[in-house]
Amino acid sequence: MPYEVNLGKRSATVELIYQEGNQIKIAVDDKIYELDLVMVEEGIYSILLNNRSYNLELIRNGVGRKYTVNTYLRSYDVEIVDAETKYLRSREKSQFGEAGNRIFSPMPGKVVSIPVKVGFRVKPGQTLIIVSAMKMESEFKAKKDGVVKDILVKEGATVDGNQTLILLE
Amino acid sequence: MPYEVNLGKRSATVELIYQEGNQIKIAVDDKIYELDLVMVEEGIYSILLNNRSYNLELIRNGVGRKYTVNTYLRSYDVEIVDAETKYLRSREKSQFGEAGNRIFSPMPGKVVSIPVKVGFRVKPGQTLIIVSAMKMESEFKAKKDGVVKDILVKEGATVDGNQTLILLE
Amino acid sequence: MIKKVLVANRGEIAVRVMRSCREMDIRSVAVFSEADRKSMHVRYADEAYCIGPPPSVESYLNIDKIIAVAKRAGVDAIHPGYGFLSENATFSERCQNEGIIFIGPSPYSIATMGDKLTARKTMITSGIPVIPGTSEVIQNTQDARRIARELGLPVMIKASAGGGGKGMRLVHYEADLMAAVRAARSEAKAAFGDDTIYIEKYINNPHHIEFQILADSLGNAIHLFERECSIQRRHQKVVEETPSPLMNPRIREEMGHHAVAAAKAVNYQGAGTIEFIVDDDLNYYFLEMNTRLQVEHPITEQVVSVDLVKEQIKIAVGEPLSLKQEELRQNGHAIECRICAEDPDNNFMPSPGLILHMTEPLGLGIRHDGYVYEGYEIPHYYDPLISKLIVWGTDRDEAIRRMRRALLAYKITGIKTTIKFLERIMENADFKNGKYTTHFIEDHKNELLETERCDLQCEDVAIITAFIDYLTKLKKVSLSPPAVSSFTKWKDFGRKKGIQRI
Amino acid sequence: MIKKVLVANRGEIAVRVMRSCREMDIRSVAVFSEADRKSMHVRYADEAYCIGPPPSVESYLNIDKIIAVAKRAGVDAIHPGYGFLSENATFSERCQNEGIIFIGPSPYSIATMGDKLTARKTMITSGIPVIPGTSEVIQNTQDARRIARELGLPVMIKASAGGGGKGMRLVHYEADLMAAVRAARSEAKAAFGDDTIYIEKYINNPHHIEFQILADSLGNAIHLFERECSIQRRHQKVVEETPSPLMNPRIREEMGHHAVAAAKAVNYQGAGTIEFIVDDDLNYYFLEMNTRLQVEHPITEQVVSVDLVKEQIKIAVGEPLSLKQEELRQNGHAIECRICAEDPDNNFMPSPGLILHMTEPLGLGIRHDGYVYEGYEIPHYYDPLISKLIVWGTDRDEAIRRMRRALLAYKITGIKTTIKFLERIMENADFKNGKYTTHFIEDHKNELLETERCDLQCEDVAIITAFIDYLTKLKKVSLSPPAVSSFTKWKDFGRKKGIQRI
Repeated sequence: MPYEVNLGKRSATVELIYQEGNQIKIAVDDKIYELDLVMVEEGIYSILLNNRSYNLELIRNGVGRKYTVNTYLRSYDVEIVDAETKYLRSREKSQFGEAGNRIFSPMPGKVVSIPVKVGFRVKPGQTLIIVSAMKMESEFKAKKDGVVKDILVKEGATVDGNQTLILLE
Repeated sequence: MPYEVNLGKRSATVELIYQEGNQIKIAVDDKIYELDLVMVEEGIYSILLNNRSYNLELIRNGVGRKYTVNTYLRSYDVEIVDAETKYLRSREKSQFGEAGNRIFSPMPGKVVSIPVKVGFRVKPGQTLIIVSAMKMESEFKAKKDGVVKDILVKEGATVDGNQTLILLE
Repeated sequence: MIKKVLVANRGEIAVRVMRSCREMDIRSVAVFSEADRKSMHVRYADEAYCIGPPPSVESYLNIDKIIAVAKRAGVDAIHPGYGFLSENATFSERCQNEGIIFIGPSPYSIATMGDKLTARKTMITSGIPVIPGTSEVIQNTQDARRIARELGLPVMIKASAGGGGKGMRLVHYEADLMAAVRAARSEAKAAFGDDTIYIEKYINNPHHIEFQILADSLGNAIHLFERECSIQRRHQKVVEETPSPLMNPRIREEMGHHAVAAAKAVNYQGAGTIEFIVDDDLNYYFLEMNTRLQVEHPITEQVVSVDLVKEQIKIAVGEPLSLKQEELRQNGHAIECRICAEDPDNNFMPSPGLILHMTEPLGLGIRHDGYVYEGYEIPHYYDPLISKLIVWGTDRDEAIRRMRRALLAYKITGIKTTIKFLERIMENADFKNGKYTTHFIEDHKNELLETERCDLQCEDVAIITAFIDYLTKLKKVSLSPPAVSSFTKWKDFGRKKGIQRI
Repeated sequence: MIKKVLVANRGEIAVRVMRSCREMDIRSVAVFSEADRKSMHVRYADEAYCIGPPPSVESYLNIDKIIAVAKRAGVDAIHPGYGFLSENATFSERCQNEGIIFIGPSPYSIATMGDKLTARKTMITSGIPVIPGTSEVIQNTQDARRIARELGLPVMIKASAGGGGKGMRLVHYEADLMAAVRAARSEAKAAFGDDTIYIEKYINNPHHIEFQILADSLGNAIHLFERECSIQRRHQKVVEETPSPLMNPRIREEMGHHAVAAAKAVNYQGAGTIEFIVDDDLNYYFLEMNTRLQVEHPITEQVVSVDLVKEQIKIAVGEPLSLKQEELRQNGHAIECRICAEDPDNNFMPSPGLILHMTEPLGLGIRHDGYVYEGYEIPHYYDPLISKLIVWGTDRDEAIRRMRRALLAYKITGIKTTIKFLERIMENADFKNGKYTTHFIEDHKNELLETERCDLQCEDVAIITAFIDYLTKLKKVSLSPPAVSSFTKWKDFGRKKGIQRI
């Protein structure tokens, strides 16, 4: 069964043709690859493709089938689009509305200040919350016009990475 | 509930009195310890006892509740004796008879030769099987008088560590 | 002799100090905040004491608590590392009063060098070149304008209590002067509680070159040559090397003499660093003195063959210096890269979190001073430095090549790090040619932040690997019967430890 | 120039060679047996080719297969590492014939030094001291008796094709002579297919000291001082150090001259080692030449500041030596400990298996040449060396203390290792005083194998930790609902990676 797999903005069609031990034959779009692929440590893969030795690190991310894949040169976001992914996407949307309505910090830290209140009208670029981590302060801003629907944390609170801090609508 | 815990040949009675997060109060025989105990990596524990910093490695071994515990100075075999342990012990005994009847190599390797056959009478110290690993040959010998009941491997075979190779009776 | 040392610090420097203690048969005592129970310095120490909540002011900066632990544990001495209390004259004095050896300079040395304007005046008195500028406090706006005109623009306005770029303003046009003075004053007041400012001429194409010094309690002082620290981002050093590609033997000797004189001018005792600003013509000016061990001290250790922490301890117990200036040589070349938990692709946003996996580079010429480990969660309370990768080579070219191969093999997943960014510095032509100033990172921002694309095949391999991982997990889920004994699963996990063939 | 090198080896030495290649911008090609798919050299190389089943004769010793890969991958040169084909004259010759550079000496040098009796005769001709004894084959028992009487007992009977202690017999009493000759002959025949033997005087209190040499294709040769390798178990080196605590400058210079002369006597080219037997009075005798890189080469690299693999490659392409004898110095002291997968408490039984967990020592003066990693399963087909821990210190005392602190911090679980055994060597008074011969381990067996007991408190902590681990697992099992989504569990696993608070 062919799957849709996204790498950054690219969408590829992938189908496994054959698998026996490490040996894999697989189609990515119109190309067919035969490779020797093995997980050597948790999340670390060694791949031999035409005798070239590749080392890839895979980080499985939060919800869904999302990966961060580190190659020799750079890091990619890869997502396997299956039924559950589609379901989660629709759920996420119904929960938070459009993308950009959920304000969060990618890293854990401490809330320094929240210069807005529930009901405030905000403009793109307006600072909504300031979070401090590792002796550095980061400002998180509105990406579009909106109204502050909910503020889920208090000043001085310690927050997790990816935790929803403020909801706009 | 007090448990029996064996360390080498020593048998101790252990009872957990209190546990909250890392903080533990526990009785070992007639001594009571209060310590701060936390697993920092898989199988690696950091313990603070009266502010002394201990680092212990725990290796969980095969069947039952057996551990190898590496302390600063030496390595110990520790076993928690619970109902399942007792059951497993009796099962092991019924399966292999007395200890010493099961001949095995602690490490994986290749069987070089088996100088006995089924039905042979053997004496203590008599070589039953020779296994080669890492360019070195190791001989495994009978510990007491007996008769070769079964030979479960062939010469030239690759064997796992702890795999039963020969049974005596 | 010292039998037990409390290390009033955390992170890589705490572990590094304890390593030298262990080699000297000195027992080490760790202090830790509640966020640091699993931190390596707690595991590495002989004893460990919790000193309070995660914020530094309630733990690592709390003098009373640290002194209380020192007394309870019965230590002979305290090593402050760098940062935290290392340049706090009150702490040095408190140790003195409590009869605990402070492994560092006297309160007088710290205080004199800590106030930039006092330090500046002391240097002038001792005949050490300082940047042209005021040696008096700027009292009013007339003063400021007059001095700026005398020096010629551009000028730099600096806070006397300053450090780390705070309370500093660069002024190119006279029209901006008054606003800059006001801004510097209010920033200094907010940051240090002291709005004293002064003015210096701005040095074009500045190089940041510092000299390591050692001074004993008997009045002997030596320097251990220079460190080139011009690769900076926002006044924070990123890469350091020694020898400096800019230096020549004559200037090195001259600057070394001045560095030793600067230390002697404040009766310095211990390890310290004299920072200079150097221009393209090798004119050099005293910038400030760091009255402690520097983050980048290992590169000096590599080329001069010395253990600076051991020297600090020996000086603290009153031993005379065993090293002689005339016997010291620089052997080969060393580079240090600071590996930070920051996301270079996202404006260097801090990236604390759980280390999922780590592979450290090994082999010839590699030194690694770190403190994190697989499964360690880097807390967000402290600074983002997670390790220092130090290489040694017979010459600068070999050192750069070695650093490149080491960075390439260095893998940390789970958090973002500056490893790739550092790799690009090693590949930069200006860096390779040794042609750089403190503006290097700003000037080369675009190239240094550029993300190369893999070729199509490499992208496809990334897709395939993620896809196969997904399929494997899926297969496992559907195969694993729900009633399987958890003990068996645990055993399998223990045995296979996440290792599986696909 | 060389652009691509095939490394005809595995384990730590393959990775070590590839590291230097990477620093020289040379691409590396790995070959691997079916047991080594996950081995680090496959992961570290730019390209990798499977060359057959696990047994070495079918893979790493198979000349045809290796040459075929070399041609397919289009390499310019082959580096043989140590062991396997490194001292195989046929392989060196085959490379020559195929137009591939062999990074090592000529077939002639290998063959001459490989036959011990021929080497012995060549050395005598060149004026290099050899152990008193025969330079002719022992033809009959009369010869043997006559020679033994001339030399005086004890004598050593050796196989000409020998190595690693095989075909060697020590004879103390004349009555045992004939039996020993027969036994040595039959053992040599079985091991090497050649029963040629000869007789040497036995040197009392022998020290094993070797000199590193480098010789280029233009006839220049230098030595890089000695390595002391007397800490041996069953003729296998366990600990090496440089400088030798036995040595003095005059003898060092003399032996160095002889080492260079020995290399020149066989028109040697590349890196090689001249092994000497030295007695307590510093009389020294040529023992044999190893015509390859030694396992213990890193200690020389540390004190002489050189990358021997790079030197090998430069010599192989015909470059003249860049190092000059008169400029070389020994800086500080280096020690190497060989970490093996063996169980010292169980007669050093091999201990292959899965590495569950590993913590490597880091910091100042530590070099680590290894190849295993967490989750790697050490195969039982190859030798038990898993890594080499090398320390450098300003003097011998510091180096020993540093090694001790490094061994203490070095943790490998899942398999048995020799780490604790090595620690006890570092703590032995005779070792610390530098008073030891090749009998050291045999003479100190009891102390070195003694297992200290923890005190009662430490034992209790072991009991408590295992018990709490057991309870935690038990609680987890009873709490975890069987219907929980496997995907969630996997996610949790990914996030927490086995880390949990209790």
